Amino acid sequence: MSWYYMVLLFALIVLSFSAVLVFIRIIVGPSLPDRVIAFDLIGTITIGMIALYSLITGLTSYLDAAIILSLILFLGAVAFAYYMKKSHKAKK
Amino acid sequence: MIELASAAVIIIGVLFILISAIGVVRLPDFYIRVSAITKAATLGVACIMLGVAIYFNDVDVALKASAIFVFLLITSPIAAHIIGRAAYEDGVPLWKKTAFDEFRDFRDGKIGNEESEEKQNKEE
Amino acid sequence: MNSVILSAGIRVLIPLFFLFSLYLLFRGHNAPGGGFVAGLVASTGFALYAINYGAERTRRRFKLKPIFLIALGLLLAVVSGLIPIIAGETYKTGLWLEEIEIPIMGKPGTPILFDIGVYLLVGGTVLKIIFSLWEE
Amino acid sequence: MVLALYPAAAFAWLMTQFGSVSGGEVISSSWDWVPTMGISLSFHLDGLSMLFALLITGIGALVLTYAGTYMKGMPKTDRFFMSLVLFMASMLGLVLSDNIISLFIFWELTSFSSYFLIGYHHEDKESRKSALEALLITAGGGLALLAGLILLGIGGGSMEMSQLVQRGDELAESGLFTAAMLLIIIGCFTKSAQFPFHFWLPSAMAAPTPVSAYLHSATMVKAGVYLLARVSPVFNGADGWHALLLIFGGITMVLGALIAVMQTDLKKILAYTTVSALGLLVMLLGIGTGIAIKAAVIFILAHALYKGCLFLIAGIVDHETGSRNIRKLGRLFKQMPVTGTAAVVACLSMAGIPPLFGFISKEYSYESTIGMVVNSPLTTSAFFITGMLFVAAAGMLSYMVFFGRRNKLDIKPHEAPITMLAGPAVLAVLSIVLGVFSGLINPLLDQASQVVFPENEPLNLKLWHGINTELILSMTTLVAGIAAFAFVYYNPRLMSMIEISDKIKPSYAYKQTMDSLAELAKNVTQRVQNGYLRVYISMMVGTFCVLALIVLKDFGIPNIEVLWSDFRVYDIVIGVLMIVACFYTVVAKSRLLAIAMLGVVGYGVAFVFIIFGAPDLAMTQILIETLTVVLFVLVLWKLPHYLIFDEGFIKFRYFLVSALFGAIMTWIVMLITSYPLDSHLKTWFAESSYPLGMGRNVVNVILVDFRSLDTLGEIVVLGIAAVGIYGLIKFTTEDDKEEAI
Amino acid sequence: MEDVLPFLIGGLYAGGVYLVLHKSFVKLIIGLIILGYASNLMLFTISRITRGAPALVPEGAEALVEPYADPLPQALVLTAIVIGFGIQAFAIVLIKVGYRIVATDNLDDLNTTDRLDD
Amino acid sequence: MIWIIPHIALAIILALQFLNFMSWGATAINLFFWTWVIFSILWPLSYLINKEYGRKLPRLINLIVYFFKELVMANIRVAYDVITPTTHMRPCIVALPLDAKTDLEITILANMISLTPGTLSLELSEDRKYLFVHAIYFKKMTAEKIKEELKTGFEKRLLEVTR
Amino acid sequence: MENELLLVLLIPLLGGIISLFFWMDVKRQKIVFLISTIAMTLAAINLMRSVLENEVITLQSAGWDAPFGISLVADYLSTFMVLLTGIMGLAVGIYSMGDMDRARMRFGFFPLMSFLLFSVSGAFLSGDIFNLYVWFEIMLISSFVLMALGNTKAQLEGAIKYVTLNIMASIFFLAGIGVLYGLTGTLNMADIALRIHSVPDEGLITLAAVFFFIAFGVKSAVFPLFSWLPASYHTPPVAITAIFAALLTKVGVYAFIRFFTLIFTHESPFLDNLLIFTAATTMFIGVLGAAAQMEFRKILSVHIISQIGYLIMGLAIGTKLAITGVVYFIIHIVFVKTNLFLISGIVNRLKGSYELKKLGGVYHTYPFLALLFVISAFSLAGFPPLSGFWAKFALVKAGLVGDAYFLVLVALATGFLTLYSMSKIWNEVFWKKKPEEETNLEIETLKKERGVINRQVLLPVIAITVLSVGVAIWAEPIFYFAEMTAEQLLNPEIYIVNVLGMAQ
Ligand code: NA
Ligand code: NA
Repeated sequence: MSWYYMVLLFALIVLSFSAVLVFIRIIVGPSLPDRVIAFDLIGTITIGMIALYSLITGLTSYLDAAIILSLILFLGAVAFAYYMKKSHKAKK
Repeated sequence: MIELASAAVIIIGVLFILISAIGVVRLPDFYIRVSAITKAATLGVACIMLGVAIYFNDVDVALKASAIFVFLLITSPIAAHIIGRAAYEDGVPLWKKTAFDEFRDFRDGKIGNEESEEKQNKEE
Repeated sequence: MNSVILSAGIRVLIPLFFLFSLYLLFRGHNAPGGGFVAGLVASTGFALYAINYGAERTRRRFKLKPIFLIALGLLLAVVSGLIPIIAGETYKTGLWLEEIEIPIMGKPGTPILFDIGVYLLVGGTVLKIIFSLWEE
Repeated sequence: MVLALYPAAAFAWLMTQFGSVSGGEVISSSWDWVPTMGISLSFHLDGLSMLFALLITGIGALVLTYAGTYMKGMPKTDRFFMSLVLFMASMLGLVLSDNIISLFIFWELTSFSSYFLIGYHHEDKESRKSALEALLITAGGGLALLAGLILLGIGGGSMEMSQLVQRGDELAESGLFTAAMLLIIIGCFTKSAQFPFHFWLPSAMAAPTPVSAYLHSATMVKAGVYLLARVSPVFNGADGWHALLLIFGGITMVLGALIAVMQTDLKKILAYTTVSALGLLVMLLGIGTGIAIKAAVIFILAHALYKGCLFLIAGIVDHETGSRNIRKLGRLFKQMPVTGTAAVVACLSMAGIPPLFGFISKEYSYESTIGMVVNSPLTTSAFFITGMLFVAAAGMLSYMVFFGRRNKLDIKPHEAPITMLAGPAVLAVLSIVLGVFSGLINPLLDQASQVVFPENEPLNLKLWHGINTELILSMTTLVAGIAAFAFVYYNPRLMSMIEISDKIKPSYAYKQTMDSLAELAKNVTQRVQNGYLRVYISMMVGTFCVLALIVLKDFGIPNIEVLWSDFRVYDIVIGVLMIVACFYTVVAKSRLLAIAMLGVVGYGVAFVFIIFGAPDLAMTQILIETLTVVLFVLVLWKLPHYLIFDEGFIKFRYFLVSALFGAIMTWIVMLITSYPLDSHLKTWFAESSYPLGMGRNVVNVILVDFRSLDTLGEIVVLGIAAVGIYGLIKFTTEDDKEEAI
Repeated sequence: MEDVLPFLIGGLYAGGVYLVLHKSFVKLIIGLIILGYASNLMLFTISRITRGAPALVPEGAEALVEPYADPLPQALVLTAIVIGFGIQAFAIVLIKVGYRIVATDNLDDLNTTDRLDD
Repeated sequence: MIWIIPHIALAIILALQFLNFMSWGATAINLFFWTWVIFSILWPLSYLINKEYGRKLPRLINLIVYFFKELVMANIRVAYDVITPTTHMRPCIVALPLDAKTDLEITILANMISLTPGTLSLELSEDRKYLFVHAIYFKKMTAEKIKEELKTGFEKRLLEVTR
Repeated sequence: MENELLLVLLIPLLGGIISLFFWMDVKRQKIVFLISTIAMTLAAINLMRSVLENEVITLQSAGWDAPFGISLVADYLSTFMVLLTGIMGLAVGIYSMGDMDRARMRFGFFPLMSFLLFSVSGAFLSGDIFNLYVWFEIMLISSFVLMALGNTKAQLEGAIKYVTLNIMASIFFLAGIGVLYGLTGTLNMADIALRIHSVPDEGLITLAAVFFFIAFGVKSAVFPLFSWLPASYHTPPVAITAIFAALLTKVGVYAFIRFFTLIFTHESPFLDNLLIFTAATTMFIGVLGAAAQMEFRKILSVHIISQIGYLIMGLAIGTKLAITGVVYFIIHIVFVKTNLFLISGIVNRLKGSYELKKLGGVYHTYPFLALLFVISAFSLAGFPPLSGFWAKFALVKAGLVGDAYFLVLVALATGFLTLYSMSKIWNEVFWKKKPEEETNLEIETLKKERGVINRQVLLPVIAITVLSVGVAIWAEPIFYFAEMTAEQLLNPEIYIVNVLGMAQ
């Protein structure tokens, strides 16, 4: 267990607690956009965690998953925006 | 040496993310959270990626890390914009301490007309 | 969605999605990736396009019919298995061009062809679903 | 009419064999049908078969001739005759079969074809009901019979009756003997309308008269008697055999006769006397002595002759006068002399008056009861009462219709055409001829009784036995019968006076049974299939939980050895996060929150895959997760908001089921992973992926090469899903809306 | 995580079933998806798991060296995920169209087809 | 500007491939150095084709540096505010009049504004004359000042590159 | 030899794919479907011929030896089921060409049918548990789509239940695969059969069996897992119901037979009792359901359940005779039940309803149709000498020989109630006078709207009737084959040796 490993582990733990914090926002809301943004942030944090994990294990192939996540996260936000727009119109 | 550099960058990145997570919980309204926070996480991830690239010291990894960075750089502001816009349209309220809202003014027809008048005046 | 910002972003992103999907497709045999993931990534790009511009315009822009992609993908997947039969092997036995080594992809062979079939089909499927749902 | 030639030809052929069979020969032929199941089409013509076969073809020819005229002008006669001929053939097959299963096949075919015959007037509700009643009862009995026959076959080690008869002892030792006997008796009782199954027969009078004449005089209903006689050698002497036949036969006999004299409808009188006659036959078989068997064989013939004749006459009367009510009919003899004569002859035979054949049978019956060791007074008096009532019924059928009071008919009756008269006339003449020249038929009846009772002494039929107990009893019966007739004749309201309460009638029981069956079906179905999806789901999950718990109770809960070196904070945090997210998908009041939570769970799963070395899975999971959320979002905005129900107890119950299910799954995972696993596939894939599969990503090599068939299937699923979604969204019945997608 | 996973799986199963037992269309489908996760994770876990060692043959090597994750369950789970996606996508749309046509938001109202009509 | 980004990207990729080919590690310094080398080889070549490049490169670098500086600074400001219990922020929405005209210009501008903590591009007016920006840290600043800062900071530098 | 096996799967798959290329082009799709299904049937006959010579034919997919790749195995049972699949696909396909509305055909009815046939055959031939799961899923998704295609209210209602409950079943299936792999470390059925003996505790095998019991129990609709069937089977167009009735539940039963004769062969009183209980309750509650219904097609659909009970009964008894009976029973119900559904469809074409109350007078007007119905209905009720009798006979005999008296009792009672349900249909639809309100005018309009009985509709019904009568009259060869099948199933060594290539 090198000090570097400990740092990474620590970083990973910090990230997972960050995820918990953001998670609280998803639960609390109050509005849908709040949740969407928080959700997006959780995705971003996951990217960071995957990167750290690939450092911990020394396996770079995990980064591919992170790439995909970074590409696709945004789709969720766009879809939610689409939803809000549609349901807003429908309400009118 | 490499490890030290990598660790430093990563710690910075992680802290950025932690701060944005705290911000997401603490900050008062949606717009502030979006404008202040989510980008911080992007920067945090960018730092972590830098740390990864430094540590592995490998072309493939550097490419991947920069790809993640570039993708986030392109997508996250768009996501923020698109959600913020939808939120505003949907009537998500602004914080009570918000100073002014020129968008609302614009919609009410106050701003756009003034400006165009001014411009017209100048041209004349 | 009628957003200039989103539209411009998408125009930049689509080639990225597409290139990245091809990368995933061809290196899938040697690293994480493969036809399925690649197909999803590619079609996600077009899904984005469809969200922004509506399915109608996307369909016009995107010349191939998704159902054709689906059928073609399936056909390719099946045919990749039939080629070995012509060569006197069992169905779907992998045939490889052993002497050739292509960067990223490695050796070309019928399993890669199969993966391309998967790629096409997945792309077609997601597009078909998205197009069907969008106009509602 | 032309159809009548078939049975006539068969009859003629049988007559050519008459001599040899009467001489004790057995003609048989066999054809393997389903040897794997031990079933052959084997036929066996012995005395008993010959007797029945002759009746079937002979009366069959007469009835077909008769029906040709009778049915003229009625609708769909082609279908009618088809059923009738089918019936005839199956009846013939039944009595000729040696293989018990082929016998059963013909047995069921008679039920089947008689269903269509009885239901001929199917647009009439009563007719449909009667046909159904007959079908359900005989086929229900058929089920019992099938089981009984198979048991018999298993016990005896053969499916051939001729073999089984010789293996009575072997059979008696097998444990299945009593069960087989009971089941066969039930089958025969239903077919031969024994109490308490007798009621279908009178209802079956809804059939056209030729059908009644044929089915209820000589054929269908006698099938049960035939089979009982056939198996008699096997069961004779067995516990319960005699008692059952005696008791049920006796009840049927007396009850049938009693009800018969209370009827006013010609066909109903005939039906109930038939029931009674069948009871008599069963009773005789139950007595089971040599003489009783002789009596039975004789009575079968006698009854067939006079009852067939009387049914046909009832048909003529109905056809010519438009009525079958004996209170309305009367003094028809003048207009219908031939019919009347035939009727009188048949009735005299029925009443057992010499020199008619019926007399001989009655003599033998009395002889057999007197010869009985046990219970003879009781049986004798039962015979006496029945005989008396038969005389009364005979009087009702002949005197009240053709003589007696003036009729109250609207039309003027006249004699029937010759084709219709031929049948009754021939049968009446036979009653006389066989009575007087009983020697003609003696050898056949002798053989028949030998079949049923192999040790039987030779039969010697004659009219005059001298003055003995039997004769005295016969005469007393006659006198008492005439008195009874007079009583009935002068008391028209007798029927309503002795009306049996509806509730104790077996037909009421039948109706109740069918009703309660329908009720049961409805209740059970409504309970099991109540339309609530969640009930179905909880049934499935509940079943699993119960079964799994039964199996799991033998295992302890495996120990969890927490290795602190393996303990990672972020693991726990992520696990807890996923559980909490899952919890929130459950409790969320907003569906979008639920979906966001679902996304969190999904990313969590992806991270688990990352941790445990499955980057491909993680990538796929992430992509799919996002796409699912997108799909949801695209679809959701049209969907309703969450329904929140407070259902207190139900909610709690469902919670319990879910929690139990989750706990069981946890248990199972822990249990199985606590054992070591040696997967030789794992090693093989690890070693072969690169050299053989040309790929370094083993998972991908498995997907596109080693197990590419799975992947092919997987993409087919996706393609179909796409087509299906397109169909769901875009489906339209309008042609011009075709879209080129 | 090795010790946490069974509980995680159990929790997901329980949550999924509880959701599926609700009357709401949306909860039904979310429940099915969660059950899908649960069974994928179960298949993955019960085939034994290895931490941090993907089944990727390193450059230059001919075969994997222990420890490495069993690639077979991974392939199976991948197939199951994809199939699950196809079927879930269909189910989601089915529920949407069903909601539109059946015009109820309460699953308990969907009881006309299999009840006895009297 | 759109013409320049591919060049830089190309330079990076070529540098990476080169490092890979030489089996040298892609450390940041290596990468930076070789990218610079390759870019300076590419540059004169492209200069022969398009003379604008020479004029625009410094401006681009100026933009990027400014952007990253803003990014970091703003991040620190926000971080401080988040961590400390008191908050100094007062948000507002300003209508930023645009000189940027093309889709690309507007998009890049809007994205840079969004990426900078403390500001968020909410909406573009339909006539594309205004970008409505949600901004925080409104102390003594007026709306005009914020607009001024955005216009001279991001927009001016951006337009210098693209035009 | 291997390619003979391959053809059976490849032909319907290619048929489906080509149909997809002709999307919305109904005419071509019809032709493609017809050609491919005929070819598939011929291929199945050819495969049968080959299997009769070689006992077991194994195709190691992609040329990887078992247990590393995926084995497709054609033994007597699976080949025979594939042959039935081809025949029924052809018959129902032709029927649907005359009956199905154009809209449904345009939205992919024929390719979906092809994929359904493909997946059903695949499920029969698969020799690998996970591969079987994949086939099940293809089958499910294509049946989901066929079930919902047309978007009527009832269809969607039914489909929602059908889809949900079947997805639940798949979840159990997948978990069960996990448990088996977790115990044996292999997926190939033959290999599992070998390795399952080294599982440390037989209770664990029983535990795995519970998962598969639920999974296959739902697919084959046994009590208390059948709820999806009465909820949905009567909602789509009748051709779809008919093909579902013919094939889908049989796949579940097939899987039951395969797993319980090959893999779960250990001594387990618990499993034995479970099967007996299931068989009895399924038979009886299924037929009660049929007796309670008042709609032509509902009676038939619900009645499927009770027949599944008979099949499970044979499996529960488990002797050679019983399995022989099961095999024969499968042929019988596939022919007869499908035919009854098709006839109900014709009646609906003629009268515009499935409700018993609204129907009547068919015997009067269409005696030939009535004859066809009578043959099938009484065969179903077990009347000799029709096929139902032989099926019942074999099972009852097996039960009596095997001392399963309780099951025999239930089976006979079920037979009685079957007769009751069938005669109810006969009475109400055929014998009863046509209802007053149905005037001649209405008949004329009906004829115009629906067309009368056309050739495509009648031909398959006649053909299946002839087949079902044929298997009754020439029962011997069928029983002979069924006995061979039973023998093969009860001696899995042949299967194992052939699949694992230990023959050499
Ligand atoms: Na009858
Ligand atoms: Na029967």
